[in-house]
Amino acid sequence: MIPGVTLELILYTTALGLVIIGLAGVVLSSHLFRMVLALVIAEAGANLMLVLSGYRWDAVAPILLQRAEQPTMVDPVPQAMVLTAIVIGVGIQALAVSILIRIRQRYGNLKRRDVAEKMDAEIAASAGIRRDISQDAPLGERPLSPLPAHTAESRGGDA
Amino acid sequence: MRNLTGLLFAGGLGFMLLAIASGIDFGSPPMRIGEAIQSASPQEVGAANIVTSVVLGYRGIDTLGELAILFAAASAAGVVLGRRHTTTGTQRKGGFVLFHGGALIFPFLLTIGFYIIFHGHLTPGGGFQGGVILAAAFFLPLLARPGARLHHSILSVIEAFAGASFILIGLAALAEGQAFLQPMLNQDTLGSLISAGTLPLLYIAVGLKVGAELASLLSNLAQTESEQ
Amino acid sequence: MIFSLLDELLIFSAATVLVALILGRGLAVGWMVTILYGGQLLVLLKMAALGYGGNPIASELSLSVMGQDLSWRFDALSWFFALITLVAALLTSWFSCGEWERKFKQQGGNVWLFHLAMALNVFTMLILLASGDLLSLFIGWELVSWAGFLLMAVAGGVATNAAIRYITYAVVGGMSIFGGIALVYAAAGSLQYEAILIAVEKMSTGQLWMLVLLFGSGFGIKMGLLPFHLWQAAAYAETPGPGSAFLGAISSRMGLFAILLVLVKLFGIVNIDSLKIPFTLIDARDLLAWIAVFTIIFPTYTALKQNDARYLLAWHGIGQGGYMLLGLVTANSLGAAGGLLHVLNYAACQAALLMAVFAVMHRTGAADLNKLGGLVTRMPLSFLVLLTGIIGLAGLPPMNGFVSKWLVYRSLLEDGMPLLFLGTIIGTLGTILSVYKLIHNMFLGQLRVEHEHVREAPWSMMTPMLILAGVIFVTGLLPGIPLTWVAAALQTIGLTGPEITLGGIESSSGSLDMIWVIGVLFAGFGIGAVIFYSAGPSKRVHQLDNYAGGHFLTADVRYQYSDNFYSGLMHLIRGWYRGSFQWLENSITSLVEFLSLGMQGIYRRANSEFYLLSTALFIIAWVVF
Amino acid sequence: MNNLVLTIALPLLGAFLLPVLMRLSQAIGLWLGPIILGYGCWLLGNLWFSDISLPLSIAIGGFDAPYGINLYLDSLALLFAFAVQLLGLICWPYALNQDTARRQALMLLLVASSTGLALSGDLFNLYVFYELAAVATFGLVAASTTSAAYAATFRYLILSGIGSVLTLLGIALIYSHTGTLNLAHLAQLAPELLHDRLGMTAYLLILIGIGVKAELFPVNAWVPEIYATASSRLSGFLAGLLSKLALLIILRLLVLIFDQPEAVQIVLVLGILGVISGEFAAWRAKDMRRMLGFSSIGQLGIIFIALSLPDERGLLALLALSLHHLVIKTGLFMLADGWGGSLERLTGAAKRSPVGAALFTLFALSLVGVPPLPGFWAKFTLITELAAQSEPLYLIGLLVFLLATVIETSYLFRIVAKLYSSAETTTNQPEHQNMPGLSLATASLFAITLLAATVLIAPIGDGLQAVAAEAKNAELYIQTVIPATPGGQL
Amino acid sequence: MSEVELWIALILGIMMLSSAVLALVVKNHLAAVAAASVVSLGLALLFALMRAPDVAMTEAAVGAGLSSLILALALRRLGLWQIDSGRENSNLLSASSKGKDDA
Repeated sequence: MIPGVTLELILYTTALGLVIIGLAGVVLSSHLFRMVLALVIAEAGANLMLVLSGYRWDAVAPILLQRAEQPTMVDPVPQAMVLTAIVIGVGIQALAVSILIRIRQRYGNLKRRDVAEKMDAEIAASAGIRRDISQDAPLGERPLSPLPAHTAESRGGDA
Repeated sequence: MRNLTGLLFAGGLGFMLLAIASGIDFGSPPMRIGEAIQSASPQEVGAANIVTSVVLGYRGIDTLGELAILFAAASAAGVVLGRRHTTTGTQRKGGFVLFHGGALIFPFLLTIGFYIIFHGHLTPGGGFQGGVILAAAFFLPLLARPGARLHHSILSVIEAFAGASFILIGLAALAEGQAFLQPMLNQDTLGSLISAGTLPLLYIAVGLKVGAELASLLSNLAQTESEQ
Repeated sequence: MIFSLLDELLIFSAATVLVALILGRGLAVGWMVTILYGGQLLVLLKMAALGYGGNPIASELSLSVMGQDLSWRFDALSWFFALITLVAALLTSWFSCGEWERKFKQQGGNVWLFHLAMALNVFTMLILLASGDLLSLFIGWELVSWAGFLLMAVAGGVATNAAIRYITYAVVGGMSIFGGIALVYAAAGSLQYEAILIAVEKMSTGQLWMLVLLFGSGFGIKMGLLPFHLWQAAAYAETPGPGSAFLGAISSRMGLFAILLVLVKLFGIVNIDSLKIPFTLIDARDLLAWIAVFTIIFPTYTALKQNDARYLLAWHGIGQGGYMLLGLVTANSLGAAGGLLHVLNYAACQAALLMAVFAVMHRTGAADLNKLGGLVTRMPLSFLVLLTGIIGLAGLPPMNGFVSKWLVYRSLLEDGMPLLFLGTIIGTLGTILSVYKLIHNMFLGQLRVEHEHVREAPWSMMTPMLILAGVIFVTGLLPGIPLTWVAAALQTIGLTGPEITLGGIESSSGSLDMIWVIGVLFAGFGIGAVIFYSAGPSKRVHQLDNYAGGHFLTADVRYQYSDNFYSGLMHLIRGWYRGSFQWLENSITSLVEFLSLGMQGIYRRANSEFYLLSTALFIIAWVVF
Repeated sequence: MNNLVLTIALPLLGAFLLPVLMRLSQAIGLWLGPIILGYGCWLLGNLWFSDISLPLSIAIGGFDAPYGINLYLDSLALLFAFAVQLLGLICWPYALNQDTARRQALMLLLVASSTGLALSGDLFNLYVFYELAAVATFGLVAASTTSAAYAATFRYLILSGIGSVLTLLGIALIYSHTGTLNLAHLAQLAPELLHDRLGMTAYLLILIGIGVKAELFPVNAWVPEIYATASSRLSGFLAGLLSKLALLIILRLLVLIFDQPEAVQIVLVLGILGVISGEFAAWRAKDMRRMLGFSSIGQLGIIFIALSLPDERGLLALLALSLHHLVIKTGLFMLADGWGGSLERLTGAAKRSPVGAALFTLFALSLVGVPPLPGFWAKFTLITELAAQSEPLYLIGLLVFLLATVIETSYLFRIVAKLYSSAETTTNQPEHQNMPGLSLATASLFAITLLAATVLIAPIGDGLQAVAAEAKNAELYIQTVIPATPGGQL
Repeated sequence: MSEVELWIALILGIMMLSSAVLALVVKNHLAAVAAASVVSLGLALLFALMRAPDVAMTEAAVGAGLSSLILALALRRLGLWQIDSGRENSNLLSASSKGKDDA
């Protein structure tokens, strides 16, 4: 084995690698379903990291046996936390895909950009913002609006 | 361009995190509370599986929160997907193996699930793992016979009372003048099935809750009717 | 708890607000409110000792909020400003009673809201004037700003736009003051005047500069000092009649009051004098003086261009503020007295003028100078009031404006500041030209057909106007009376006033006695009249007996020389009207719009996770390196 | 004082049982939630006036901190916990439709988790409650059942999911370095173990993760779309309270564990950016809900600036600003119930709903900080404190804050002017402007609170000062939670 | 720790990382789900290696089993269920490719 490469190094590289791949995946995917997958992968990485934080290389699993002498055990607390985290993760994932199903039904596809645009359009439409005016067009009324023509005339320019 | 920047950024972040994490002494954690729990747990909680005593004892409210999250996710999925009691015609009938295998495997899964739940305080496994298996047990027939449907009302009653009983067990301790979720009943012999006080009860509640929650989630996903 | 006189005044004022609020929908609310203003004025007069150097009167009310002590008290300066405020409120409210109200209601105006806004303005101004520390000053300041906003917005429509513009400027000013207060608090650890006076001694030049700039621009915005003057004309002009007269008379002067209190009293003219602008010969005080002079010149000449009587007067009012500031920053006895006296004189003139304009508007429905003319035969009393007002405003004897402007000129000459003096002379020239335009286009020349049957303004409007005209004349004849108050007020901010006689001032370098001046003037008029009437009968012709340019016009074609008034002069000075301030304002607005577009762009990007990633990267990189 | 835990346990219990109860008897089901929340209010309100000496620490399950999870109750936590229960009651989803049971259950979960966020003294437990709040929020937003709501929820879910991964990573880093999760225990260990690059990294990861909910600048892109699609009551709860609770976590971290200047500076910089981005974006917003969303980003930015102030008065400013924003924003969102659409449509709306317009004006005035209203005092405390700092970055913060106020005035009063404008537009669609009576009544409640606070500002100010002093006292926190070992190591 | 454990961890780590990448770049959604479940399975094995049997069981049941089931069900509902590598264009590296509808 290559010197310097320890089990811990492999493990935390794997953990961080998973998180980063997941993160990059979320940022880069153009398809919403892949974003869910990426999130799942990132969560896996975080879970690994958490277990790793309680891991001892010289210890056994934290289960008491009817023996006189108890050997050293790994830290049980992170394991309990990871149990929680895993279940949380799957709950969120299930919710995410159910929302995806609805989005797919309503918008017809799951392209990230497309969905964002359609959502924007729908929000604008439901707010009653006229579509013929794009979001980028000036509001037409400024807070310091120039006075209407008849007064502007008499007010004149100023020095 | 965006792809490249994203990759670069992610890579940079990963590199920095790696560099920083290399400062940690992995493999020999400080275990400030871990060791204390290990030594105190047999007396305080009495479960052979220390993870269980942490999950249900020391960090019991985390578990409660987690059950609530599952419940929230299932409810939210229910809100999103709507609960349709009709089956969809689009699903193909499951294959022969799935159909009969499912029928065969159902009691088997049920047994395993409950076994894991009941032994949660002794051996690895417990409410979560057992609950998932229970969910699978109830879901398999659905996959095998698309026409079948889960009894949602029964499921939701289980869901409700399993969750409620977890809290009620906790509240019972409160009513006794102890702290919320404080383990009660006597602990008995470490390592025997009837031991660790209320912990097995809690795990049963967890198992049923997780099972019911996941089953309803799965069936929701499987039975959603297309709106189009 | 025993109420002090100040408490009585404030309670009275608050009660006025309540009456306007609760009974405002009923009949004759105007009269009720007017009487209540009169009551407030009476209470104020009970405090008259203040005007002659009496001890300050404190309010029993004091609060401590979040470690800040708040207190209120009245001294001679406050009393002087409060007197002007309440007289203006009383007369303008009187003006609004009866006929004006009725017509306002007919045109869809909300009389209830109008009276409420007026009462609120008066109340908040009194609170501001009564402030006993910097924090209560700021509270009063903001209240006045927002009450002013309410009054300006009452009319709706164009007025709302003007009001929004005003409040934007006012909040900019308010925030600038707020920032200044924060810095003062950081330096002094308290906002009590005593603590600040001590802290100012220890401040570095940089700090002092910062504070002078922050407070100066903050208060200056309310005064309409030069780069910040754009909001004022439209906001005042579009306010409903009496409100416009009230705001025009006193509102901006709250800025002057605050400048006096903070820049002069707290920071001290000496300290401000010591703030040199690097690489130039001028210091902060010169800067203020020059700003004052330009504030006199530019808006006055802008006023010259206006064709709407209200706008003309409103623009004009901005310019007059410059005289007051100029007089006060000279800070010698004559100049300071002149500047402060001008507050009163100007208030009287401006209120009288605006009332006269609104009286004409009430009868004719027009404020456009090109659509008026010849009304002297129909509304002679209004003409008289307007005439009194413009003589006062232009600074000519025998009216009060002469006294205050004379004092300011005199102080400039004495201090050896010929350039500033020249500036004021140019300004005065513009004033004379523009007020002449006003009176000519409204009252002189030919009467228009549609105005044949116009009657004199109703007495409910005429009486306050005549009272004001009387005030203008009396304070011109006997400037000693207000000058005594002015001297007492100056003492409270650490300046000394001149020697005062009933008819003017006594000074080693040259005295002024208005009784003599006016005596000589009227003697001159008498001689003129004798000559006029002894020269034999003059021939009267009908007003429509036109003869122009060698052509006989038929009687139905009116020849009214008002359109493109002063065209020659305008042509000459056109180059100066580049609208650069307007341009500045527009470009700031565009900048905000541009930025806001960009910021919305950030939030509308499809990929929000990217932000998360990059932030994580950058801030962790920041930690690592 | 063990029954404090009821404020978390009972809503959870109610949520679990609600779907079944609702099927048994709708009447019982409909009353269950409000009764539970009312009881929570009563319990916490009683605590406030009782003679129990705060702060106190409650060990859950009888396992003393730092081994078990504890609830830490000081005045600050009590204040927020009470606000959660009360606001939960006020923003309760009364509307009946086919999902009533689920929505009410989710709301109960949201309240339970928010209370937990206010009270919990354990890092991982906070994370669990945070996730619960997130999931409940997703469900409630998605309950609007519009397509846009689904899309917005999904985007929020992913962003928040990534945030939780980072938070979890941060927690793992902290745990691997210290071996504990209890905040008080961490506070004891922090000077020795966490004031280094690693601790800082962990803090930043948690900050970004939690920041998603707290509307921290670059991770708040969900805000406008969620507030535009969720129901107004929910938006009010989220903007008004949940963001503050996330902030509270960051506050606890800063006070107890990461009291280093760098930790605070990041918050300051992001806060400043948040103010700029939020207020400028709001300036051009064309519909009420998104305007409120952007404005809430700006306000939270200001609160983050206050969070970065090092001393007690800074915390006072933070508290005052938070509570003020809570009242105002929730009130404004209530008004958005009727006026949620395009701003153009609001022209002349004051005629149809004079009370609504008056309330809007009042809220706007206080938001801008017009003196006698409480907003002024909050802002005053903030700026005097900002000016007192020697660090130039704080002066930039001051400047940005003042600028933001101007912009805020500009856009808010443009709307006020529109409300009172007499001109009718052609695009006018009056059916969108019928203000629901319930929302109006709720908004009036907030307005009354605001006015009462205006009158009672002096005692409130003193009370908040005491709360701030208590919350700023890290030593007190440690002593309360781990009394056995005064200042020593475990 | 033994040499064997090290090798196992190394192989598992490489496998997990590569299937994680695969899950994001592969064109077929079903294959992506499968790759993701490989990650979970590897994780479960790693947990077992790290003396965390509870976590390992949970991860195997929840991560590898349930989660894959959910995703697979979702794929059906989303109409992305395709056994053969189709003409899907929705993966990581095709962000800028011709925008075919993915339905």
